[in-house]
Amino acid sequence: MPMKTDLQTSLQLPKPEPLLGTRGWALFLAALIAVCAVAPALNLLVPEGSALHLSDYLVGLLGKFMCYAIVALAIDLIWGYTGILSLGHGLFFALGGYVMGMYLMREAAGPDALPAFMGFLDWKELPWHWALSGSFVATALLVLLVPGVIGGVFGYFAFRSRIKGVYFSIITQALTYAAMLLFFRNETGFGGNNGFTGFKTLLGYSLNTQAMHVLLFALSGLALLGCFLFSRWLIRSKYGRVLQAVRDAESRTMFCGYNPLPYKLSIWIISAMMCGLAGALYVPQVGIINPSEMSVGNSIEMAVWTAVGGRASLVGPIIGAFAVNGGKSWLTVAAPEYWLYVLGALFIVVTLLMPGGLIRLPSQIREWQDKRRALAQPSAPQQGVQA
Amino acid sequence: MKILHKAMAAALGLLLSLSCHALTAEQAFAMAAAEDNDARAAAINAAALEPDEGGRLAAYLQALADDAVRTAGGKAYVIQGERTIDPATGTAATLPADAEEIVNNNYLRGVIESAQAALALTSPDVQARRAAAKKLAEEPDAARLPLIDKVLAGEPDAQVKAMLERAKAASLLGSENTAERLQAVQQLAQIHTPETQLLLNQRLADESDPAVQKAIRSALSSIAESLAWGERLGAIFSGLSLGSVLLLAALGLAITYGLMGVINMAHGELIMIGAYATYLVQVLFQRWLPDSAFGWYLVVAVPVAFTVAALVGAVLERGVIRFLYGRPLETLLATFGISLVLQQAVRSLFGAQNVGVENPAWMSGGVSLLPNLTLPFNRIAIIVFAFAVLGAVAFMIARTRLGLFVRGVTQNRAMASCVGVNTARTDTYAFALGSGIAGLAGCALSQIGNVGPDLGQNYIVDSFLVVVLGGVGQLAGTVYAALGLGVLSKLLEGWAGAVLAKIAVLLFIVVFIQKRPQGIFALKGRSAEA
Amino acid sequence: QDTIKVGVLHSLSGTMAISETVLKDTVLMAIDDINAKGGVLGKKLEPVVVDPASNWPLFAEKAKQLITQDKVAVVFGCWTSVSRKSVLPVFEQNNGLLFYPVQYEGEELSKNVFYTGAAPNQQAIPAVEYLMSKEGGGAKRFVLLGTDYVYPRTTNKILRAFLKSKGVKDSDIMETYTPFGHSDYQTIVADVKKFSTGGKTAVISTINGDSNVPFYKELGNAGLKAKDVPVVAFSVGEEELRGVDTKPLVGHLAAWNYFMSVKNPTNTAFIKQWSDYAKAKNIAGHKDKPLTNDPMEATWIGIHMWKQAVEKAKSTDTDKVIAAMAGQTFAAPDGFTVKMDEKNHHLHKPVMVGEIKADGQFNVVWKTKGPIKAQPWSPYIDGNDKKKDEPDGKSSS
Amino acid sequence: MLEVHNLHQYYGGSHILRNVSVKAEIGKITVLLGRNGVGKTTLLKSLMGLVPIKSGRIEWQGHDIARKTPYERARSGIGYVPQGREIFSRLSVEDNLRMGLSYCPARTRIPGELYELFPVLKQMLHRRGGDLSGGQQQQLAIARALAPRPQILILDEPTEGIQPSIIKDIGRVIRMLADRGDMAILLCEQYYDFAEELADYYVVMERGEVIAAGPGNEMQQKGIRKLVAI
Amino acid sequence: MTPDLMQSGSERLQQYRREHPSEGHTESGGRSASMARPVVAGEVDTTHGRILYLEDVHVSFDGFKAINGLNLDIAPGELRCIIGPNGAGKTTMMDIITGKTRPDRGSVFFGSTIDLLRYNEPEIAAMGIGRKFQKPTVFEQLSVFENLELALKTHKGVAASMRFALKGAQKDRIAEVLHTIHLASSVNRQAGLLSHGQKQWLEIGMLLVQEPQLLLLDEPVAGMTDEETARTAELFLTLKGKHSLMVVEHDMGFIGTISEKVTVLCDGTVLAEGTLAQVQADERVIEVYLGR
Ligand SMILES: Nc1ncnc2c1ncn2[C@@H]1O[C@H](COP(=O)(O)OP(=O)(O)OP(=O)(O)O)[C@@H](O)[C@H]1O
Ligand SMILES: Nc1ncnc2c1ncn2[C@@H]1O[C@H](COP(=O)(O)OP(=O)(O)OP(=O)(O)O)[C@@H](O)[C@H]1O
Ligand SMILES: NC(N)=O
Ligand SMILES: [Mg+2]
Ligand SMILES: [Mg+2]
Repeated sequence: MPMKTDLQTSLQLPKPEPLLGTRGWALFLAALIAVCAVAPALNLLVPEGSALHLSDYLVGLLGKFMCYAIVALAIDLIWGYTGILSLGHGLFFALGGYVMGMYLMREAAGPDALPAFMGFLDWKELPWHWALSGSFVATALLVLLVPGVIGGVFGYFAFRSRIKGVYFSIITQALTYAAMLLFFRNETGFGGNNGFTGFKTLLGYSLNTQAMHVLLFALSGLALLGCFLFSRWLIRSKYGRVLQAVRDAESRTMFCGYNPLPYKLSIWIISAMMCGLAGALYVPQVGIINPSEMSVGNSIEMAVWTAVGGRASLVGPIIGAFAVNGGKSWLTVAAPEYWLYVLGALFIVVTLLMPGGLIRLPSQIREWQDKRRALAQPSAPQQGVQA
Repeated sequence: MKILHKAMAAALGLLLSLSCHALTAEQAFAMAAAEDNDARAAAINAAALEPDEGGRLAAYLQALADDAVRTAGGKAYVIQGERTIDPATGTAATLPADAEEIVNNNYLRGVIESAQAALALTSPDVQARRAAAKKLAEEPDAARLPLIDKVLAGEPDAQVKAMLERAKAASLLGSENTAERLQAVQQLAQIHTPETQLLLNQRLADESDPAVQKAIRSALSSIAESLAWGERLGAIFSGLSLGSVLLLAALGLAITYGLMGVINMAHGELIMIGAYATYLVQVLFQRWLPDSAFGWYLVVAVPVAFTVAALVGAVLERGVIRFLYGRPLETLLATFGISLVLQQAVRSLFGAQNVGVENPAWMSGGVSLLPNLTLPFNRIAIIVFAFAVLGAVAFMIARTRLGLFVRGVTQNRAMASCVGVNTARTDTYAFALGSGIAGLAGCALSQIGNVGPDLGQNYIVDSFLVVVLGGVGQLAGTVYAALGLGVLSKLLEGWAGAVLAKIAVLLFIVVFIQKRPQGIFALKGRSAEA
Repeated sequence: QDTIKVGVLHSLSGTMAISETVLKDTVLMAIDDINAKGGVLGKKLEPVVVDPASNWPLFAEKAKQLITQDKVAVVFGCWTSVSRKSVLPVFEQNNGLLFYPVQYEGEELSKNVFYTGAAPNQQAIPAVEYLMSKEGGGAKRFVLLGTDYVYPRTTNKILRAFLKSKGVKDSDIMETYTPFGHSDYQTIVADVKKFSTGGKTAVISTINGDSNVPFYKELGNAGLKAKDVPVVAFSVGEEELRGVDTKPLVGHLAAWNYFMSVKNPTNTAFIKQWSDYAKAKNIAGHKDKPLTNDPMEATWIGIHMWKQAVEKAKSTDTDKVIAAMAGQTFAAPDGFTVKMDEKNHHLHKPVMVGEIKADGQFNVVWKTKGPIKAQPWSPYIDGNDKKKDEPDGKSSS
Repeated sequence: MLEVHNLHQYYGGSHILRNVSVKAEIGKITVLLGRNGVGKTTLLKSLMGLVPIKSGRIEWQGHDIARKTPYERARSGIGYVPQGREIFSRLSVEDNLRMGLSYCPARTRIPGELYELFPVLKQMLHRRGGDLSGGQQQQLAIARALAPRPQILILDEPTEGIQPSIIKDIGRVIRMLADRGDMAILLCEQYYDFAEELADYYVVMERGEVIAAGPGNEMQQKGIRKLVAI
Repeated sequence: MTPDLMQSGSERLQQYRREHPSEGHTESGGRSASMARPVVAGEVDTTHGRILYLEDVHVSFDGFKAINGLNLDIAPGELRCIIGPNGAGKTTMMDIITGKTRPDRGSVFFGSTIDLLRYNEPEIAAMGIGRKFQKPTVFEQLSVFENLELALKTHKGVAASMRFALKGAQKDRIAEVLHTIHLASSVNRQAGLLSHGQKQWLEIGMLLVQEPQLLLLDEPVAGMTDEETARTAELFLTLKGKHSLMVVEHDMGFIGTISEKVTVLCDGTVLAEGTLAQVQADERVIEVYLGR
């Protein structure tokens, strides 16, 4: 028995990972400063002609991308770490957007008037589902709650019935498709196909000022960094490992005493809420929310951002969202007739050659070099089985 | 009103001037170009009251219907291919350079057709008389009563007679005489067709006499009752038809996805390729082969659509998909990329707009089972085609070695190879087959829908829903799911409208999967987990 | 700066590419034409083409890019109303200039937009009046059939009010919508058939692009003849009929402000120019079978009027051009000299009703005597009487 | 005859097989022994071509097959019973056996003797492979490999999970197959007694290397049991 | 409960009490079964001398009777060996106990108060029934250490796992188990890269840290060398007493070293029961299972 204790002390159990390493914190801080100080300064203080000036257009574009990045992160939590592919996250994004849009419409209409499209429908008073749209505080809460509750109800039943794999993916698709058709209808009360546009102010401040644009940009950046940190905290905890266990061997997890339902449901709701937040930040920046955000193709594209960046890594999806959308923005101008070829080819190439996504490209190259080196000198002593 | 009077007067004048009962040049001109369309109509109707000497009037009416008439300098000309003919004399004429085309609208076309029918009543051909009598029964005109009476007196054919009685009753619906109207209603009440419904409803709108009103109402309700069956059957038929479309669209996916596990987002584009292949075959037929051959273009298009789509599928499998086996979610990504590329490729090659695919003649029209139930040939053809393809696929999967190998390979690729199956080739064949079937679906869908770069996008969601609802890898499930969804959609659409029906169907699927998380035909037991 | 940049904002991919691609080509053709004749203010026009990919937020992003990054003088673009709504704030905030070439539901006026397509009173209402006339068949019952989105819903709302004012009862109106991309019209056509037994019926279709082919094919299947139940469509033109076997559809109608079949020298030249251009540029589809349609004509009018306005203003400055646009006239391929209204940013356009011919072209069976003024605020919608027939903020310039 | 010369194999960067040389003669049973994780399965997989080798030669009937695909190897008469059974779980037992016959002419019947050997398979002919019990699956895996009458049978721990009476039967079958003289047998086994009883030759592996080899009748005297145990 | 089950149960309880005089942890320790006594939800009540009993359990798959009137009970601290031909229903029986398969009829109790048929897999696992599968199943993407950490006996709820941090004692426990299963040198290796036998060990290790009251082990030594088999036997013998074990094996040597009582299952029902020697002598057992 004493021998055992000896062994124990000699055994190096892995230490829990820190939330972020020193380098990680440094980078995080740099990103924080870039988003909150540098970018606003470059936009507001540097004169327009200067080479360092960050144009309004770019501020808007990057702000939008950061919202997309939050979505990609949210999908990564549920797909990359929990193995549940949602083809309906566009719904949660749109719900967050619609909640925010309702608030902005109310502001644009003024305190006593109805949003313009309602007058057109001959509605004389606000329908019940608009009840809370006048309050910013309520809106801020609903932005998270609506996607959370709808996702929660759907998720509860789906996970309880142990719907898995593509069955789950396909019904999320059906759900968002159904929601899209519902929102298309004028009677549903969300502006039909046109959705909401023509926003004017946010909390009384005009949406059309440079300062507001920068503010929304910085808020999106903060939200993204916050979501990142939160995700990192989740994934690093045992909770995160249980999620991965559920992904890899759900039944084994159950025999270890974990009930997968609350795990899946909680991460699903968290993911839905993150999407809602992203949608809410997105809408005032792009100035429109309409049902096509719930289209099936949109949701698939969102999953593609995550996959291109690299699943089951937190930085990957952010890179993916920026890369795909940046590429799209650039190519639709640079090669309007051919950009789909390039984008399509990108997706194919990434899957074929970079199974780990963009984020794992460096390590993939390293591995490949290692392998070549190892194969080049088979006689060299190797660590063998211990590896 | 004024115009009408003037037209009447003109027609009357014409009538008076007609001493010999043959088409005159003036008459012909008036029929083609008068002051206004009412005048033209009056001229046409007037001409049709006279017996047609030498069939010249009939020929002229046909030319009018065919838009083959030109006018110049107060004269009408008929264009016959290269030649120009004087309608009054039937002799050749030269077309003045400033000749104008004659345009008929729906109203005039109706007038011309009625006139033709009236003329045909005296035709020696009994079939033509029957058709004409039917036409007159559908479009009653009190002015033709004397003509009908005259023909009735001498008509030997019972069917024509019955039709004419009907036409007479229909014409009498508008009579001044209440008793006559009542009798007409009673007579029409025997005829359970939608056309009668229309006549009675129209009369009802103007009718003031309560007795006649009551008679019309009871006639209408008895007709509606007897037509109800046709409606029900029609709804079921449309459900089956939609189901067979879904089935066709999903069958290829049942192989590439259901069996092979490739989440094939490019499936829709393979359907599209099949449709474009059909279009190309059609164009080739139109361009290089005589018109008479056109009816057969589908016979060529079916194998061509299959082959082209299968080849594209084989290339995709060899080039991309084979590197992704065992990574099903990655196939989603890659095939999504492929679908973007294929769509844009079609835009580059054929343009972004739709291309036209025509049904061969044998596919237009339908069989009339009940007065209000006509089953269109193209729908029937698609149902038959879908089941033929289904049969072939089922046979392939369950009975052939390739089918066995495909199932084996997709379950355990490494082991299949260890027992000697050439997995690479099996995969290629299987994917090509699934793609080819998608191509067949495209060929069929081109007959009922549009052919454009987006074609595939419209079917991809439904295809996946069908395959998944049926149970992945379960061909029988796919069939049940397709037909079930088809019929359910159509029944719901009947009372909730298309939009709500679609929403309801989608939600139904969401709920249904809760009850059966692995689809209709779920695998049970241990083997499902492996 | 020796060129004037012109933005082209039409979807070249995604669902709307079917309709919009050809408008991009029309703009490019017009630019070639103008440049060949010496350009504008002595400068060549330089097109900046982008692809907003049928994605509405992307429309806004691209619009912003065109205005703020590429600094284009004017943008020709958009088809769907939602895309226009999406870019509208961008144009207003950055004081850009948009020419919108498609018939739409009205209910909008912006200082920064010129609407060269039809307002409801320039298309929908005259068409329905025609259907109610004896010539048009004397319809007593109406089926309002559309894709479920704002343009059909609004148009039908206006039409319902209009029909009511003509004494048509609610029970004689059937209103039905289908989802986007709907491709199975069996039930609906059967319903229409049943409805039509109740009296002389006409169908007013605001079905959007893609669904038209299956709809018309089903009409053909069901044997619903134009003579019995005419269908008048507001979104079906020559281009949409390209994909349809029109033989069973002969006699069904469409209402527009222009048809390719209109005979006049301007149109002949326009068609010829387009055919030559399509051949020269190898434009798929059109190089073999060149077709023109109403939105193309509206695009063509728009860009030429803009050119005239710039020349009048001697500047591409937005406010100056807007001012100069008022009252501009142009000899349009529709055979009339159309005029930009002095106030409401809409064109005065002739209205035509055409019947489909076997060759996919239209017979014009009815048309207005001359161009009529647009009513963007339809009088059939409550409260519109109080709205100004002029965009806000214009007086400031 | 199957001959392996100087085989090296890697998983990623780690060297799993080091200079392994093994022989399996027709008509003889060669037993491969070694503790967990020494690389036995890896070696057999290399022979089947399921994992690529870095260097070395694999000669089968005088031809180097090291670059051939698994199915080519199977078709050249190599039968393989993998560790973990690898049944086609959603195929019926019958179809599993037909898969085994994949490269035989299409009409080839499933040899009746298989059912004599493993009667349970006959009972379960139409049940899905994946529904069978562990031991039943193992029997199916062996039967599947035997179906096309291979010239060499490679077995990776075939007795795992099998009831004693059938282990005895399998032992008898293996002996019988070898004694028929037209089949080589390469048997990887943890069950020492079973292995010793059958071995014509033995090979012991340790850490990816062959550390002992020789004729089966010397196993006891060379203390192979110890070698494997330490 | 059938009378003979009751009889055997009380006998066993008596024996248990003799062997573990101090361990009567329920207040009602010596009292008879019929006396009223509060039932604590979720707590295993072993006062009747059985930790698990199955009574008249039936399962059929598409008409095939896999389990056919099975009766079985196991005492606290007992190590029970189950043998039986392939397809006898051993694994299916474990599936039923752990909630994976629902029996068509019959009752399955954990202790005397917990009706297992009313719970699902995670609940049953959390109550203290651990299982090792016939085919080793571990979390292949996670490291050996993480596998053990997940299996560790702790609160398994969402909130708890978010806040979870490994305590010293738990670390020691994991380290100890790592040595026991000979994977100390592979703590950071991904479990999927282990060899078959190593996975077997890891799965046993996961069971150990889970500290279940009842361990169900489906062919734990399959694919192990003789030496390892011996080690496993040793391990099980040390577990016996503290835990109850149900071991399914085909390795008679292994059974011989660990067994006290052996149950032979055949065609879904108990064919014979007794010491190994007894059942090995049973003609029917030789016939269907051991062979001649
Ligand atoms: N895919 C893989 N990638 C990396 N290493 C692997 C892989 N598969 C196996 N190994 C490692 O290679 C070594 C040899 O494994 P192998 O499966 O050949 O052992 P074995 O001798 O068959 O053991 P056992 O008796 O347990 O079946 C082991 O250390 C194992 O961890
Ligand atoms: N889902 C199922 N469908 C059909 N038959 C099944 C199913 N599950 C188990 N069986 C059958 O039930 C019987 C019992 O199987 P079980 O796995 O319990 O046997 P076992 O005693 O564990 O055998 P082994 O010792 O070979 O592991 C077997 O004949 C098996 O084929
Ligand atoms: N404006 C339209 N037609 O959507
Ligand atoms: Mg092994
Ligand atoms: Mg078992």
